Amino acid sequence: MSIFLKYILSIIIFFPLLSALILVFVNKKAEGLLRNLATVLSLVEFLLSSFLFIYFKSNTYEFQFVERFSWIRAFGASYFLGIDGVSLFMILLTTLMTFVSLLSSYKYIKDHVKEFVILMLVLETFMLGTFASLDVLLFYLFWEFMLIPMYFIIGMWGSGRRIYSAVKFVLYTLAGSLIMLFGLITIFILHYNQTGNFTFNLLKLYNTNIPLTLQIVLFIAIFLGFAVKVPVFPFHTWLPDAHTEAPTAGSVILAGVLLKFGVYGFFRFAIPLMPEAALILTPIILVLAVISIIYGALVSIVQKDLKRLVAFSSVSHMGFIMLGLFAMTAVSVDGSVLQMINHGISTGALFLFVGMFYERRHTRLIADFGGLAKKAPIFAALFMIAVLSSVGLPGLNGFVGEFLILVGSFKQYTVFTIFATSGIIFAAVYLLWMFQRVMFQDITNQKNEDFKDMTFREIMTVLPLIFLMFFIGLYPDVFLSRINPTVVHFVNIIEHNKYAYNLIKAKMGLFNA
Amino acid sequence: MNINVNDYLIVATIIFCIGALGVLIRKNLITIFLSLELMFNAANLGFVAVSEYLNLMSGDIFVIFIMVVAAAEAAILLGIAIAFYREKGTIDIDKANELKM
Amino acid sequence: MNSKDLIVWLIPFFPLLGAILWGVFGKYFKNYSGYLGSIFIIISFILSTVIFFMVAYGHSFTSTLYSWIDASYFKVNISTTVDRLSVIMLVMVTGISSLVHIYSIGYMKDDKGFARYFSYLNLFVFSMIMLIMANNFLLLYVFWEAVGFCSYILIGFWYEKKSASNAGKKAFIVNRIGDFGFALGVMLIFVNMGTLNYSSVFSGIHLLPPYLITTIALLLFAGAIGKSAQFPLHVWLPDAMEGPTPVSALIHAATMVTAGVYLIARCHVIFSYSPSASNVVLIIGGITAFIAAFIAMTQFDIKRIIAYSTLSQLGYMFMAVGIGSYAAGIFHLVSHAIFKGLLFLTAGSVMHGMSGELDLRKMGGLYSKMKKTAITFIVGGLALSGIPPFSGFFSKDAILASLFNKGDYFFWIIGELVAFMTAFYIFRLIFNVFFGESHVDKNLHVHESPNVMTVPLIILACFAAVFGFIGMPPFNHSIFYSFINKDFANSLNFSPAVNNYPWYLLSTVSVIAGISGIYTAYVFYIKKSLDLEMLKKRFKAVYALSYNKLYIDEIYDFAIVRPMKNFSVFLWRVVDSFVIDGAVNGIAQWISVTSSKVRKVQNGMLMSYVFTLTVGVIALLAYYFVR
Amino acid sequence: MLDLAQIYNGYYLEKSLLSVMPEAVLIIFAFLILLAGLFSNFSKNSVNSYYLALIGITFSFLYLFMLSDHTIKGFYGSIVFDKFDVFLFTAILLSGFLTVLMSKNYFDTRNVLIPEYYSLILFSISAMMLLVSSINLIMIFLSIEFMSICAYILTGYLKGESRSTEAAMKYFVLGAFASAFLLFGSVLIYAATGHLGLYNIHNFMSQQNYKLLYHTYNVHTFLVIGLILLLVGLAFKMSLFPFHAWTPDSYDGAPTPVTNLMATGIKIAAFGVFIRVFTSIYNFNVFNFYNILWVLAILTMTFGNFAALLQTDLKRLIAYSSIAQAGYILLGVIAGGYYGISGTLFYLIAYVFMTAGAFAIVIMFENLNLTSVDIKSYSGLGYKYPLAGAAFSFFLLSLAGIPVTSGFMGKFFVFSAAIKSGYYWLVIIALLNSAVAAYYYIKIIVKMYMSDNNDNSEQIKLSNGSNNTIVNTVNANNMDLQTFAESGGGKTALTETVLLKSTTSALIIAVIICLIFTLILGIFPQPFISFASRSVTSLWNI
Repeated sequence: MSIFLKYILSIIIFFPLLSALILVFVNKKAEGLLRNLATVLSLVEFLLSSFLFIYFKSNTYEFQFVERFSWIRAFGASYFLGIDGVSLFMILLTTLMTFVSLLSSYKYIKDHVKEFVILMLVLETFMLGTFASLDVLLFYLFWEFMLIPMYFIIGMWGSGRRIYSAVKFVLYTLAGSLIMLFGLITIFILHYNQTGNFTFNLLKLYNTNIPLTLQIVLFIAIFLGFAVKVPVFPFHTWLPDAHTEAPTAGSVILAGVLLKFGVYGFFRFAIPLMPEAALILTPIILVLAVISIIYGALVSIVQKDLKRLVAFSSVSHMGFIMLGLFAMTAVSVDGSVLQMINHGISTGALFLFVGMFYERRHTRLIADFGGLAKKAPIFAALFMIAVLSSVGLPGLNGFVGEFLILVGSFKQYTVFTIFATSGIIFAAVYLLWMFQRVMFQDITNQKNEDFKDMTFREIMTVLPLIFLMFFIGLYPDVFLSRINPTVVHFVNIIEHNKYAYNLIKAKMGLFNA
Repeated sequence: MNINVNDYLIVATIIFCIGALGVLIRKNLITIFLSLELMFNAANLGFVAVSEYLNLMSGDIFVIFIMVVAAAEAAILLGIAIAFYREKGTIDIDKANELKM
Repeated sequence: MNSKDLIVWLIPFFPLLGAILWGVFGKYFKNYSGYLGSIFIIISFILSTVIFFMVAYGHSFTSTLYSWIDASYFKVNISTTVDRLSVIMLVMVTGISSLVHIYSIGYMKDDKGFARYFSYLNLFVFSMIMLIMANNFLLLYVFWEAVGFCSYILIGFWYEKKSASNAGKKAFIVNRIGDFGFALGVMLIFVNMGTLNYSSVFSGIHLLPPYLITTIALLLFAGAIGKSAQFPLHVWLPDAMEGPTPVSALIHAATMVTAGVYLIARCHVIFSYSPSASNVVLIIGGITAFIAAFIAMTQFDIKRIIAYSTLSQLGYMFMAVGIGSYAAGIFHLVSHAIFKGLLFLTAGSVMHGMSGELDLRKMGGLYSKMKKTAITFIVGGLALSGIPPFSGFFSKDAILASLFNKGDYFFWIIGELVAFMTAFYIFRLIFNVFFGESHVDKNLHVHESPNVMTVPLIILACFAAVFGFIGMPPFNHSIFYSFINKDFANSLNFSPAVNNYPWYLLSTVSVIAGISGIYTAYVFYIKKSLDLEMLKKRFKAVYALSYNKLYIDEIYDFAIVRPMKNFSVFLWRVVDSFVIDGAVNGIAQWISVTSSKVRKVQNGMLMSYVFTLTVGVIALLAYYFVR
Repeated sequence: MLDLAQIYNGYYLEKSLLSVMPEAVLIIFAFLILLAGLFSNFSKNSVNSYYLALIGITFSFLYLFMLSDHTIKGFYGSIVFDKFDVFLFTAILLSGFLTVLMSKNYFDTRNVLIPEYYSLILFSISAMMLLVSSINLIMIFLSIEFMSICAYILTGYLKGESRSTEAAMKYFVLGAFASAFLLFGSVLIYAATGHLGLYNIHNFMSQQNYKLLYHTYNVHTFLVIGLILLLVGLAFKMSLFPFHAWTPDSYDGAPTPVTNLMATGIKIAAFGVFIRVFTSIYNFNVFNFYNILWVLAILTMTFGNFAALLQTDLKRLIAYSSIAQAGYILLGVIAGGYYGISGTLFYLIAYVFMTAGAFAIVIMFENLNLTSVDIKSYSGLGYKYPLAGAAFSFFLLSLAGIPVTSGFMGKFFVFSAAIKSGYYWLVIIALLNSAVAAYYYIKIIVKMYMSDNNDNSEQIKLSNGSNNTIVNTVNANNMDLQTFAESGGGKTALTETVLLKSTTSALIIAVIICLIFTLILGIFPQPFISFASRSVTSLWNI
């Protein structure tokens, strides 16, 4: 047991890869077997990851389950893993979402099942690695390779302009992360110049002191990398295409996990590495965040395609999360970390439902639906719950996160917060309108007459998510109590740097400027 | 009048440039090779002059090597030229334009 | 957890249990969901009466269930406060909702969504109870939204009707607009007070600068405007009549819409410290009371008429709390809940008898056909138009009196005017429906509703008749006042009644107003001594204005909804697809064009290769020589 | 194993021989193959010479291994064998080995002289090694010519294929032209310094009073122009931008294994010698060559990528990409110093494996007659040959510099070196370049796995009903593919066996080797890095 706990992170990270290897040897004709095996393995993976939750010490911000081996001496890079309150839940989210999306794609994925499940599992490994690694080079390795399985998933099983979307997705993100790489390497070299030894150990790199102007340049470089992933307003255009064309599982993973990497990157790397720059650039970023909130909401009002609507809505939601993170108060950051989980769950669920619509009717246009509530009451009920959690109805998960974010950011950034809060109105507008047009009213389209209600498997797919929506909504303490110490520590670092920042500001005479 | 070493070098340079010009403007493969030979020999001249001036051996040695290499290259070129003639019926280099872009 | 807490938490527990049961296992319960649901509510009604007496003879207390959110310095508990204000509300809500539940059994008998209906209704009762019992602003906000959601699903209960689902959506969104303000108010309170608990907020509020208090008060009031459908956010309530009538009775007359008043009564401390905010409340109340009554006079849909009357009655209440006489406001709230609930239910029974007919031009002479309904309806009508000894008289009179005593004569006049109009439109309704010659088409068999529906009506009617006496004028010596006002003691009563006119004078005035209203209606619709058409012609503009509800919906559609849609389309089509994505694809385009140019370098001609090489050499040499 | 120490302490001649032992072995084997080729019963079976070649390379490896920890100067200081050589020899021999493996079945369908081919391969490999280990302008010139002459012949080796001949012709003329510049450059250097040995020149330049050599005019001018012309000569072999012109055409025309040899071996040799020359005689403050170099680097990588972007001929595409890669490699040289040079070396060896791997797959498909080297014909191959397809995509990703592959590690190493020496803009441009580059690598993957099937594929769907996988766009005129598609299209199990039958195990071995190394270099590069950095040290102890 003790050994198991000692290497639990590695086990969790590489178990999916192992399962993928196992699946390689299954005959590709045996699709049923492949599907079941993959699903079961991913479930096992989820159970494995739940050990983290059980043995996680919630009273400290220190990294836990740390593993450290020398990896590339020449660069001082090491195989350095460890998790804190934030990455814990990100990992759990990842394993859960992978399981769910594998379960969801029984009917959706018809050909090349073998390739599909293998790619999904490989993708899972790399996502987990990204969340767990505390070594910058290791992180970057996981981070960038992650694109490739996702690229294949979109490109091979996607619909419509799938290739355009896939290529756009890859190039967009690749460009961002290459610029980011520049920033990371530069910090690495700076640390070398200051201390005289190469290291990629994040915790060591934290106390590199970077001259302010360079810091700003580097922050912008790294910001580009993460902002594309989030995505923040002007860098979001890959998202609707990718989301829309990807298969259900792909969209679920994209919305559920991949978007979180941007925010996570800011939380773990960008801000702690360059606090002063972060503080100086905060206003700009907040403006972008608020624009994303309102812009995403407004645009989704007029969408005709269900999936596109959800995609744009997640632009809006991620805006909230960015706002919370960059307000940099304990409450708001708590909120945005919680909201990261919530968004994963709610939007993931929404994509699952959209997928079910698509499987039944092979269309995603809102206009083709209507009056389905009569035909499929269970479907309607569960879909409504998902919609409401995305709207941020109190009692469901969305509300807690959003409210924490807003109340946390209110003091420093009142105006931004007021604008952001108006987002909750728009959310109600576009989602409820969509829901009404899809579920309510009379059946206009004859094709919907034989619209099937949810099968047992489908219910099982969404049930964990629905449960979590209620659970987080009613008893978020389970999450907050574990997130909070980490966040408080994070905020303390920033606060501590605020003084430094003010000193610098005084020096630079920014006060009168 | 005494001829200085850099007069030799200037002459060599001129020959070299003539050779280069030849390669640039002529279209006949053989002529081009002759121009190349010219360039090589310009180098030879330079080496001989310098090693004579500094009375060292190394330059002269180099010259001999260059001559050998030039001979070898002549052989290769003729081979290529013949093959080229077989296929195109000419040795005009402008006819060689299958590989492009 | 002692017995007190247990009882307190059992009150919301039963409705919640019911909601879950009928919601999840509805198809197993079928009709039992109705009876069981009603029983659940009755239980919690009994429990709340118990609590009522506990508080009445004991003192108010709070009880905590568990810590809900605990994010560093932001801490919120799931806990209740039980004081005189909340117990009165509790009793009222649970009481009326149990009656409505019973009534619904009959009303919804052969609806296929029977179980679903009761699950929604129970859920609503639960949320309303929690809203009343909440002891901090966040919890209040949570259930504030929850009741809004319940009304959304109940209005849209018959979702196949486009109008119904539209109305539900409209209600939710308009409420959200109000809640937007409310949420900001809550945040403002938190960031300034560092807590959201009522007690600590109220005790500390006076330390804040006045402008902050006013801002907070106004933001909270924004929420109230949304929920209680005050002008300018009143547009959702008339449409909300698309829902089943019992729902209208319970949610859109008795309980939810009064939450706004409750909120202000609850936050009386804040409002009492900010005269300007209170004035805003007063003014909004006055406007709403007037325009609602004005519109109601010319409508033909009976439910809509009652809905508008609800608006104007709410306007009364806001006027009351606006001038700081919270007791009067709450008193009218309760009595209005009773008689308006009665009116809606009776209207429902009329509909039931007329198999869903709502237009009063197609009715008439129903008195003979449905006596119980008619009589109870008239009782309700009298109560509404403030004829003694019915409850409406006392409560409305309390408000008008305090308005006059405060010296707000203008609003007093408005009040009396509204009283007149109220009496007019309600009796216009009564006369048109129950008396005069019948316009009912022949092949429609009109029948009295079953007892399960009429009994609640009778009970309510009795209450409507007698309830008022606990507010026996002069109001501020009455039982009710002395009971409730303990809670408002800690409010800063700015300028108590300046002059104290004898109450009977004022009452006479308002009684006269009421009676004259009734008489006018009588003249118009029974004696027909005055030609309506001629009047309509003469006051064409006014009539049109009233008939078209002041064109407010149209204005909103033109000024807000359409521009927003167009702007969104612009953002999507132009900014997103054209500008941003255009830029992205443009770069790609540029690159590929450049590359197609660059490739030309490799043109396959040996000479040009030699040339490029030479150029390279020359360039390098040039760099050396030029440098 | 023979006692090296004794020989090492022995006479001068032996020492000199020892210093060229690996090359010597190769040359011996080359001659052996030629001689054996005279006997008809030997040359009937082409495989024999193939095995001989492999054995020769293995032996040379053996000698390399035995000498690996010695530093031997030979032939009057014109050849040196040191750690630096050890590394580059390894790389070159590997590329040679892979080339031989690839060549096995390539000429089955074409009538060419097999033994001569292999001996030429061996000759050119030995020439490359000589080039790397030569520290004297004469030696450099000779081995460059030796190498090039072999390359000319190999390029034109496909008799009766006009493309091949044309490639050889172009290559020859340009090559000779460039080496003329190299020669004249060395003339001027000679004139300026009076030396031909690199180390002598180094010493000469490091003493400041070399102006005294001539009274009449300024040596400085001679020296710099000489160095520039020398640079041109070397840049040609490294195919840096304005001197790249031969690369695409000769890569395209040459038989693919030879292309592989040119892309890997010659590039390594060129960069090896360039590093030697640069570190020894360019880094003096006579003239700031760094400016020239980084301009060249930017031009090279940008040109390479942009030209490759719309390329549809796979061989040309890889040719252009190799130009771009040269730009990245040059970055390391510019960064210079211990870190930069070892980065360059690491990149070089990574480059060998990924490029060779890609070529191996290309040849595989060529041998199957599945594909012309036109990208179109690659569509859907990912499904017909999952393993080959996966491997190919892996190599392409490595070339694109995606992590977990050697390509990323190499780029990372080089770029960090450049940043370390302060070339921020250079690195940013390089990064943007690799973002652009990603497009055309991904384009191939798109073709293989997810190209939209249009009308053509419809025909094929008709042609065999049993086709359950996506059969993608196939240019209908390509009869081979048509017939293939008809005979049991898409059934992977079957086609796998077809693949195994029609291509030899040799190619698969090559692919596997490349895969393993690309992966190891990508994940556990440490041993190779330390190998590289150990070998770099010997550059400076002159």
